[in-house]
Amino acid sequence: MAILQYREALRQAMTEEMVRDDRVFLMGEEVAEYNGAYKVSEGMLEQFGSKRVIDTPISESGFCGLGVGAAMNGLRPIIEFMTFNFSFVAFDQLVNNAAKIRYMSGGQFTIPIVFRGANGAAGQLGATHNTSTESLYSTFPGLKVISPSNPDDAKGLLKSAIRDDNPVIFLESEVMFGLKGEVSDEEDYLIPIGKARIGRSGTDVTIVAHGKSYWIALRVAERLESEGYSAEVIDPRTIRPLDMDTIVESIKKTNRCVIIDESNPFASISSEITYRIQERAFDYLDAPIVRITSKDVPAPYAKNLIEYYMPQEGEAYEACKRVMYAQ
Amino acid sequence: MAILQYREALRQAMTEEMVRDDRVFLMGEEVAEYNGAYKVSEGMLEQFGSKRVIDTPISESGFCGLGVGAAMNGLRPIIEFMTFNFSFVAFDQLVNNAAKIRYMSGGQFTIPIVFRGANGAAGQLGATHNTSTESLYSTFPGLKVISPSNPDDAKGLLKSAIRDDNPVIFLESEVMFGLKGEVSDEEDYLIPIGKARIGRSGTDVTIVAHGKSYWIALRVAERLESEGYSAEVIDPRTIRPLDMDTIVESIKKTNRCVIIDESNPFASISSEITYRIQERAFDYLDAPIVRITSKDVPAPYAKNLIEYYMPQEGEAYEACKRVMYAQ
Amino acid sequence: MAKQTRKTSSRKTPAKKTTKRSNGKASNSNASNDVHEVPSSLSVSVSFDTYPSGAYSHTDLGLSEDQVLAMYRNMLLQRRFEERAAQMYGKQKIAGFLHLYIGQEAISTGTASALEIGKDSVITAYRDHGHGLALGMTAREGMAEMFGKVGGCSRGKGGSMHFFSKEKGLFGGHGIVGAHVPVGVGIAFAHKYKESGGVAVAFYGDGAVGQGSIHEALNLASLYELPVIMVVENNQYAMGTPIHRAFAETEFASHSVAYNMKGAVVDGMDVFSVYKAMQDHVALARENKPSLLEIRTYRYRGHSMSDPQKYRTKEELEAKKDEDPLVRLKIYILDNDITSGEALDGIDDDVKQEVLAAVEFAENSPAPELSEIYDNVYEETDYPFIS
Amino acid sequence: MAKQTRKTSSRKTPAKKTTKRSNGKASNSNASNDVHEVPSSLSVSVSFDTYPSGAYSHTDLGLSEDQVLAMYRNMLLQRRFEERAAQMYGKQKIAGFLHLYIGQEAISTGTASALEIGKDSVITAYRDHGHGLALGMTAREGMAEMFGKVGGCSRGKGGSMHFFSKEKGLFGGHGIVGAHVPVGVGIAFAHKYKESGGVAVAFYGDGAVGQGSIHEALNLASLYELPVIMVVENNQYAMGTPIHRAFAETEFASHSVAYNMKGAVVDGMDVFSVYKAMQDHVALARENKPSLLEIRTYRYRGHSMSDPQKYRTKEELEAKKDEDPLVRLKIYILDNDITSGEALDGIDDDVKQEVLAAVEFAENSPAPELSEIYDNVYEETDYPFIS
Ligand SMILES: Cc1ncc(C[n+]2csc(CCOP(=O)(O)OP(=O)(O)O)c2C)c(N)n1
Ligand SMILES: Cc1ncc(C[n+]2csc(CCOP(=O)(O)OP(=O)(O)O)c2C)c(N)n1
Ligand SMILES: [Mg+2]
Ligand SMILES: [Mg+2]
Repeated sequence: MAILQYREALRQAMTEEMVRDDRVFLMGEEVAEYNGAYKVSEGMLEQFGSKRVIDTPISESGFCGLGVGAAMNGLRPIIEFMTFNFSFVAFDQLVNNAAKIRYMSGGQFTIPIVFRGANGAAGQLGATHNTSTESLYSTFPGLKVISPSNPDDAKGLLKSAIRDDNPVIFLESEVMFGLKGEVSDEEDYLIPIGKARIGRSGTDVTIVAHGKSYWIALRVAERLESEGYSAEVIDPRTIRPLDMDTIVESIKKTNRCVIIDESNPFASISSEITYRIQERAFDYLDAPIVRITSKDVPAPYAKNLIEYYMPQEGEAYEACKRVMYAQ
Repeated sequence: MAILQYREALRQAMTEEMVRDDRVFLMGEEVAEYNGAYKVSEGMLEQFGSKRVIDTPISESGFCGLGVGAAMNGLRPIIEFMTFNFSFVAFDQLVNNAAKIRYMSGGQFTIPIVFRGANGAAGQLGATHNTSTESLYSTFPGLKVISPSNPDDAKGLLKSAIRDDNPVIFLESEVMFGLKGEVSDEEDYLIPIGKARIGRSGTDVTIVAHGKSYWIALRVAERLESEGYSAEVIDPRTIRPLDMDTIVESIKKTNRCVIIDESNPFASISSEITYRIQERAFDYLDAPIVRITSKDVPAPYAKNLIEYYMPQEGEAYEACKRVMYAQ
Repeated sequence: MAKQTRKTSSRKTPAKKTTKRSNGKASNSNASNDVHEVPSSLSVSVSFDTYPSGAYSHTDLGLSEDQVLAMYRNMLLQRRFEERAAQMYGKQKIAGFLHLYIGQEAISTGTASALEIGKDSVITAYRDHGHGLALGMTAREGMAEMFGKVGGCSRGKGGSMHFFSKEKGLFGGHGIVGAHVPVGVGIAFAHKYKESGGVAVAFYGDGAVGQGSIHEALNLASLYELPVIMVVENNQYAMGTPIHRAFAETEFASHSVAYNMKGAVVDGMDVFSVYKAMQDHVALARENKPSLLEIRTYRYRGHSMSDPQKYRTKEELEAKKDEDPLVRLKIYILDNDITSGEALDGIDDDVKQEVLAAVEFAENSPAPELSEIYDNVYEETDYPFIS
Repeated sequence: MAKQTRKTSSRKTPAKKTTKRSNGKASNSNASNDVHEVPSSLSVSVSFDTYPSGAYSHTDLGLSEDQVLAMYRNMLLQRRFEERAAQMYGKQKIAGFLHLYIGQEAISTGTASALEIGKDSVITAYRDHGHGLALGMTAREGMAEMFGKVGGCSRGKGGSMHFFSKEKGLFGGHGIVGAHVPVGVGIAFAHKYKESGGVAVAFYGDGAVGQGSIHEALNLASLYELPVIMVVENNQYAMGTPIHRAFAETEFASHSVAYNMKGAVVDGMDVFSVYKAMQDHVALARENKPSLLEIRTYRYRGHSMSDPQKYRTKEELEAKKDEDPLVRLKIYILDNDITSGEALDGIDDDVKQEVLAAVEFAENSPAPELSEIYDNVYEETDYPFIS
């Protein structure tokens, strides 16, 4: 097992897939000569040349559409958003063109494309640079949505995403790019899309959390353990499709659930998971499902406010205690 | 009470508000000389002149941004989307500029703007022309989202939306524009934003449905009545903010809930309502909440497929029976 | 009615662009250095190729008589196909939006004639029947698609606005105005990347020029030197909006200045002018020189089936009908003794039969199974849909 | 270093655009009729006004010595304010993104000097400190904003990228590249609608030219004849991308051709050139004649605080520092005996004190109460947030 940064794991995944298949190319703002705004693609221009690692103008709608067309015509583009905040100027390209053309064409055209980049909040960046987009994109059938919480998943899932014949929204995180972790050095490491990972087994409460919220969940579980409670932590990893089997099985054991999701709450991942748990495990639930999300406001700049804005470990801890009626 | 078409009610609302306040203007594709693609604005150019009823090029991002700027600088724009399917090319303008500028400016700038037009499915129009956008826009704090199901609500809520000092997403429906109904002829008819309407009282099951799904709910309630079951039908009318008090009160009485929502299911209104019901009325629920939505696929063209795609009255009826354990 | 005469093409001079800066610096505006310094005077002069109607004979263009007749037949097929589709819409066999291409057929046919079908690619908006039929999609597949049947070119999933044919290189009809244009640029990108030798033609309407995606696409096409021809089918209206009410600059070819790209203006009522323009610009595209063509045309029918058409006068419409590309070609054929009137009538009969057979095929083709609603969303068949 | 000499402005001829169509039709491209016919030849010639550096003296421009000194002080305030901000960023008093305007100050100051503050409006991107200070926002409010304090110009909710001042007509710094430009056009729309007499200036970077929203905004501004000046602050880089790697046509003023709009090129290192250009185009805007200005400038610092700046050489940077707009103005002031070196040093001290006082103010200003997180989302205070 090598210890890699999250960004290195992503780079390995892209590099391996580009070596393996010359239809794969990387395109986006500053990905080539600048080596990536967050250095994810560092060295890739040198390795693959300017035919396959391509800088773009600031034209998200243009180059996302370009990616869709290239995918329809036999290539396998990886399109980097500097961050997913900027995907909104290309929203239509993702949710109408990438997501629906296969269907509208009766299956004639395949669109193997990955849109990737940082998603979610990243500190004192103000309201337009802190958006969680997973619930928005997951709404659209035709897309797959992935949100890895650690370097190992980042590598294995990105490789799978690049090989997938469907459009994939691959959500990374500015604040996790430097996160280090063990990464499998299996020859061709693929993690299947649509399988949750049980980060920690437990019996008293299930905590579901993806992306960087997963780390909050782990800390809460540790704190609970020190008090004698056993929390199971599930990282869905893939948001669409969502591995409900794993979640439901856990609920059947723990009978309680807390969801941590840094999205704004309305119609978010936490809402969806709740619907689907009560649909399949109604009789097993001993307490209402509680979600801990970002506050229901745009992201503020001030340090104290943005910290308060984010899902709090303390809130999640309290929520677990509450659903266990252990307060 | 006058009997008006839904489109006429909208037109009355706009006309009254434009007479009342000359800062209000209407802008969009074909709203002026063509009299509106769906004739909502018929005659308004003649009445108000080309300064206040303004045709645009096909530049949604441009004219939505223009509207935001005009609102910041003292006007009260009504921006018509020919349909909300086309709002996706302007998504960023709505969710970043309209929704967040007030916040980012510390409250200095007010953005009294209404984005209105047809939303949701409208038959054999294919995958890109049948999108329900309510869950997407409701995710964003800073926006209000309204979806009236009948001419009376359309009038009273649109007038309130135009007078509201916040950006409002006002969702109409192509297939309801011709719908006739009684409309209050109160002098200055305003319906408060954020208050659900109980369309029919009942005791055995609560059906929550907005927009045109409301009419399915009513038909299901009638059918159930003929079998001796009493369904309460709630039309939230406003999606954000959502009048949970009314819904929760109903659930406390009926102990069961079916939600009809023509959105695609993932992270939709039905997901959100479910979370919030179980949060507040967990102990009152005698059965899992069941949602009836559009199928989890892009909208197909073929007649039989698109009919099957939509939430079915039969499915909703069965769901009610199921939650009442009356099958 | 303009009589087409045999005129030798007044040889086009290639579009020239001169940028003058009085401080005598190099005029290559792409050089990175010295762009900074502000000159004491600056001006730009650009000339555009034009392809007026009546400027080309078939012999000028090296077209055989059979090819001319094939063009005629193809244009006629589009016309009759759509007339029948309109009728079927009236009978509610077809639903949703139906946008007819009638009047614009010289563009699709002239273009397809200049392409290598199977190798080259076309993408367009929702007014797409003509492009499909010109590329060789059968009337049967087209009609069945609009009937929502599995025999349709998109298995009934797309409808009138979403004709697709991978085999013929039709990358779709698309419904969001302007949004398919970057996709067209991406198709060209793949041609270049794969060194396939193919080119892409991206068609869009005059109304679409208002969309930002067009600006982005044009810049990308030129910046990356892609094998693409960007074509504004200027039928002068976007629904009810005439171009001069939507654009500050309606000379669309001149927009190419902002992209350092060749621009040209073409008369779209003369299939020979279109063919010639496409030949020239396809040749450029094969050398990775993208270009912007404005093709001027006119749609004789309403925007869609529900358009009261109050935005134009009967007189205007009648006057434009004098330029009908089908009538023009018919007269040309007769004037030049390419074939006889009876033979043309024979073609007409033949086309009618083909369209009637298409209707019959569409009627008899089965509707999709309800379970097919879940097909083609994803590549895999075991995707766990939400139920 | 270019020595500024007193030269009478070589009187600009207004930008001229000629469209030639050989069939002799009227050249007004907005006339609806006859646009259709394709001419046998077509060309466009446009000349642009240019405002080179060193072309204007303060007396040419009718500026008093006090006004010149006020400009100097204002530019210096921006410079010192940002130098201090960079230091505070190092001390982690400021977080998030911090984009410095250093090198571009002649643009903000030249513009503000040509506007009627309180009546006119400005909108810009995230590199917004200069615009705020030029319009008269205090250094205190600016610094406190970046410290995330309630004394900030946006109550600590916006940060460096989102300076707002309703009072001074600053409609914000904005973070999504290009997206604020249509907003700027809307501000101008409201000025015209209300007949306020005000104009709007919409600033954006060279990188933003790649966004479709710019295309839409330019067309709308020209089509509706709005009182707006669209300004590309061309500092030659978008992060690490030099303009020639992002645009097929880097002569940005020439993009105005596609919008039938006046275009001009301005040297942004000379505050007098900017002032003159703005005066001229503000005057046009007051007559509802929009225009597109490309102002050429250079940013001396990295894109943001984390930029290793490998995309340019030290030599390039040093060479550009010879054009420093502050140094240029200082030399001009001394050469023309507007004031003494000591007096300028006095201004420098004074500015330093102001900035230090701003830092102190920012330190002492309280952080927002946590409950304030819910303020300013909606107009009403009783909005039922999800808890
Ligand atoms: C983004 C978007 N906005 C609006 C529409 C509605 N709409 C459909 S066609 C059309 C007019 C397009 O005109 P043009 O591009 O000239 O094409 P034509 O119909 O003349 O072929 C409009 C406004 C749409 N489909 N997409
Ligand atoms: C839509 C969008 N895409 C990407 C970014 C990331 N980004 C921030 S600034 C910038 C460069 C902009 O360059 P330019 O417009 O020239 O302005 P300058 O920084 O030179 O002032 C980029 C790519 C963004 N903020 N918004
Ligand atoms: Mg048109
Ligand atoms: Mg720049």
